Amino acid sequence: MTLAEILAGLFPEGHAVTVADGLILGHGPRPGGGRVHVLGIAEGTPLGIDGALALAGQVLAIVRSGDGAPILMPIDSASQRMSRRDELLGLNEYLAHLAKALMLAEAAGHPTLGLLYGRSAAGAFIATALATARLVALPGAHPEVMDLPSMARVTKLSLDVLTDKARATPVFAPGLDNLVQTGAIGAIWDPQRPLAEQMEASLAASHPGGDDRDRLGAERGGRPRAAAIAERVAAQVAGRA
Amino acid sequence: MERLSYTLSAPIPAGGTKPRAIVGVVASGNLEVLLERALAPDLCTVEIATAAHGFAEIWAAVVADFVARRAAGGLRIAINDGGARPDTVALRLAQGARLIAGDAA
Amino acid sequence: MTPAFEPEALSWYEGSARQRIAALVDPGSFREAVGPEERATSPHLALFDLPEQFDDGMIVGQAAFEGTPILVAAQEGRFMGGAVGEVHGAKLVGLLRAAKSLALDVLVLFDTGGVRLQEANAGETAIAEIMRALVEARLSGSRVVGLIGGRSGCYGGGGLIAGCCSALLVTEQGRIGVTGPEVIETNRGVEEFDARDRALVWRTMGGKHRYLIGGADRYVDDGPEAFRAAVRDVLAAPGRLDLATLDAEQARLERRLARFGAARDATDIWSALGVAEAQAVPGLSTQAFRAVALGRESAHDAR
Amino acid sequence: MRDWATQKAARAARIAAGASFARGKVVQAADLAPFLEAVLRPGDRVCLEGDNQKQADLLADALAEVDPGVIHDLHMVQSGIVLPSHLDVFEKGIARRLDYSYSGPQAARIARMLYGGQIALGAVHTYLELFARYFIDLTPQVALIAAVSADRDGNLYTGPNTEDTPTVVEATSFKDGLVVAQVGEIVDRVPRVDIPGDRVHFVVEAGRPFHVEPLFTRDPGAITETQILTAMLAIKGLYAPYGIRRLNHGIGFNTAAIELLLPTYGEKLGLRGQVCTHWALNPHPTLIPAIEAGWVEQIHCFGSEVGMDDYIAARPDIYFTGADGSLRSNRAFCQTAGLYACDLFIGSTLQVDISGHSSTVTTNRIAGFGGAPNMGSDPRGRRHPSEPWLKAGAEADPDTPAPLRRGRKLVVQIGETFGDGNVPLFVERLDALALAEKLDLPLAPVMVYGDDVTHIVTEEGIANLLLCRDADEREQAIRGVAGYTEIGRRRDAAMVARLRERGVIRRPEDLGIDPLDADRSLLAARSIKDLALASGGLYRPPSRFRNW
Repeated sequence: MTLAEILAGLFPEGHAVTVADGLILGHGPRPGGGRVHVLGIAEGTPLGIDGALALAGQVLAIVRSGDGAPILMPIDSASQRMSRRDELLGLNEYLAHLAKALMLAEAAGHPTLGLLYGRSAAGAFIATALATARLVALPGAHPEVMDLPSMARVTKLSLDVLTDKARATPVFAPGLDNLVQTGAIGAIWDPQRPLAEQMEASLAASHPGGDDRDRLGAERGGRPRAAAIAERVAAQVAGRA
Repeated sequence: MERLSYTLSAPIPAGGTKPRAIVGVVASGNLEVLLERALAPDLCTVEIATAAHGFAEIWAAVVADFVARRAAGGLRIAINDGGARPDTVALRLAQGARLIAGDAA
Repeated sequence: MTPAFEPEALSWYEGSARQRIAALVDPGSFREAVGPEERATSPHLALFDLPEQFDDGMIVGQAAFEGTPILVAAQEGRFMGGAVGEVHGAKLVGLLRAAKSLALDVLVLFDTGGVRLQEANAGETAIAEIMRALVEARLSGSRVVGLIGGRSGCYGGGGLIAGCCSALLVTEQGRIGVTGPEVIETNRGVEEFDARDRALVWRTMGGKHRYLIGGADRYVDDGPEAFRAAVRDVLAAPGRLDLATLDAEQARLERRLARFGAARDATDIWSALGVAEAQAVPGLSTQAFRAVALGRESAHDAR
Repeated sequence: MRDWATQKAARAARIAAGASFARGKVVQAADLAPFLEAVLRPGDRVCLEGDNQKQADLLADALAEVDPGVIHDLHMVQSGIVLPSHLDVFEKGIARRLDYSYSGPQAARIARMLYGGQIALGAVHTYLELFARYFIDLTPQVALIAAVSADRDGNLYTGPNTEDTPTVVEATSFKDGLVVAQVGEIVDRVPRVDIPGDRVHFVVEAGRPFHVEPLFTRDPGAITETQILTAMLAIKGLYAPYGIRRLNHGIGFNTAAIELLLPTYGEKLGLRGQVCTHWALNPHPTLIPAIEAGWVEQIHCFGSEVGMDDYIAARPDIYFTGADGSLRSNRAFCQTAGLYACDLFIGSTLQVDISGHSSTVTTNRIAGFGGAPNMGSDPRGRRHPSEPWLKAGAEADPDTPAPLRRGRKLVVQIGETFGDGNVPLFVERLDALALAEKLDLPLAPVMVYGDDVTHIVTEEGIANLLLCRDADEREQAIRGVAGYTEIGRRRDAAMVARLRERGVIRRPEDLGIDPLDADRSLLAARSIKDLALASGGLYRPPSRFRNW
């Protein structure tokens, strides 16, 4: 689905969302009244210091406004911008700042919902979609840490061997299903059903135990050990405290 | 991974009372050695998982010398190896025996 | 004859994760959680015929720092470059969740190249979980201090986690970044970044530069005593995380972009910060560097 | 009537041919290839200056550009085959025959080209041996050399990297050969005259410094615990008992470890002033802490080392320096010093066989030897006594009356029993022998002959071959320190035990050394940065060695 189609589906009555320099900014109405802030990345744009700072500024302005409205974050990005300038100026701080702003917004009563509708990778993915409290995706979305040919170079394994291994486990190969299995992506929306309804349902989904991605990863088989290890560490530390 | 396992009678029991000790890091040309006080004081077992295949004969010799010369009785030893040379293996084993005996941190 | 310099017995850069912890916290106080005897190894490395490590390159537990209980995590930068995999990441997630429930401060000894490719999806998800758990611990009042001075630096997702910490302590050898030099060179060409030019790598991503632009809060010598002193220092300061903190960070990062956004090289930035001989900065001893760094961009308790 | 000055006439003809490309002595860099075509003749013996350190790189590139139809079948007589262009000239047919010493970075390619018949090999020499032949039967007709700067009369300033230049020029110019120098810049007055202008016929301005390889820079960060153990063994088991004051070190990490242990471990043993005071050695950055701690009295150098120039200039009591204040190195003199005036050579190798022969040549790599075979040999012409030399001589030959007994130079091979990739140091048969068979060479490229080696040091201990009385004992002494290699595992345990009782083999514990004490915290510097700090900021390491 294109961004325009998605926005039309989310906001059948119209919206005030625009795209400039690859960044999505604006808002749309909720069916029951109120609004949804829309912030995100479009057109497969890499996320650099400038974009991250602009998005974080918007998030902080929303928190300051105190309107309690949710933040929807549609993402179709490349990875973080790989450049000497970005690293020179401290890209890690800019990306972390954006992630912290999103988590602060959630804590301040603005439910955050990531919507992966295209590509995303690495630092850009972590600082945006993965920093929202709920992450959903549309079919056709393609998250990746590193593409298989690059991975083949780094691991010194042939592409054939890697492709074979990718069939055996969801743990390393790019692709939407694999990220669903690790628990990173909570649900995949059905493009045949009204998107507005699905957004409301996703926003309503509660998180009783906080971050449940490792539990989902265990249930879905993509991360067999993470949840148990995290629990065991916490229990051992608490038991001795 | 090649997996090797040795059970040897150990003339010198491990000193100290620490239940376990660990030395080294799994990296290229390096290894980690986990020592646990878990056996009769005249016995030592060594289990090895190594990335370098075909060195069983050398491992057997290094392990035998270690158990004969150092205080290894009562220890169950587990090794993860990143292709370390025999001198490094012997050194880590000796460091492990010293650590579990409590002579040094 | 007096030597020109007297390094600490343990070099942080050279030390193992276990040696660093042992030398950093009160002697003998560290108690490890899910230690190597549990053999909680990566379930994925066997697929690639790669050796496992009993602690998966992440050591977590509790200790005392100057008598006060504290939680500690350390990455082993020599095992798979300190890369974050499923188990490695989950141990830190568990520790940070415990920090929140126990209201304890946390020391994170970074040493990582980022996500472990052989378990990339698990590692990337773990990094997102770590950041969430870290921020939640901070929101509930815990301070999370990052210590950076290992061989593998603090790259990729590690750089993002570091950016979420309350305070960062860095040595000269410590590097903080997202995209490593080799990856930039591979993707953008040697004209963009010559990864073999190590002086360039360090003046772009190294400890001195990060300290000068406010990317780190304390600049320390390469040893546990220096880190101890700096930890003591930052734990005495407030480490809150709220809207005011992030507003201040927004202002700080905006100012950095406005002041230095057009700089081509770190030395341009250092000159703009009032360092008289920018070229000489990498060669300066700690004492001399601190003297020229007085005009640095401070972190202003905004992290 | 015989013409007794044909060579002078030939050189005059070359100068005349070259003059059309020159203004005075100065040739433009852009004209180099046609210039070389004008002054060279097919079949010339050519010395293209380049050793393991400095390189006449501009001239090397230009020589590879000449038309092989005009210039061909050259006989290259040069110290180092180091740059790709050094082999390009053979690939293109410009050169045919080769006599050389060292080929480190080109070791694999030179092996392929030798097997492929593109190079007719004379011999792999030691430096001093090749220099000697420059004056007897390999005198160059043309020398292409490198210097830092020149004036318009051709006076050359070589700077700290003088190295081979005086030797090459002496042999060429005084036997009516032609000398062409590349220089970084042409100046009105050179800082010091290293080569007088009347020996130099043409000068070309490169506009940049000649290439220098930082070959003698060893990062202390890469030194392993096992290397530290071997260094402790060498200091306590050899330097101390023999009282080694005059010595040369190879470039390996084991010897770098020795240098870094002097101010710590050596100090603890009370050896300062007793050992390691006089050196034939390049300016090793790893020796800085020992120099600063007052261990070293003086050092003569083969060449310089990248980044060390300011440090050297600030320590003229230690180094040989010129009127301009900078280092004066000289490879021929320093090799002579290493041969005759040092009591110990210690270095590493890639293979040692059961007779003690060693070589860095393996089947696919012919790295050459540089100076090791020279310094790693016992000089039969030596006549001055010294304590270590007499003691070693007595150990080797206890029965001859002292006044008629030759002393022995200590020639020590040091290394770990296994090298990179778990490749054993000890072998039944050197790869060099297989190579000699394959190339039909009358001599196998052996670096140090077994009968010159006096000691072998590994982490297993020290084998003193001087004390061995027959080939059998020698073999078992070597097997006794060969550890877990196949050579080591096949030792005769009973005989090795007897050799140990006699002190032929000395284990770490026999010397009171606990292998567990071999810790990196013993190193006086653990990183390149430490070295820079120890030098008071005078040592400026090249970028590739930095992590700051």
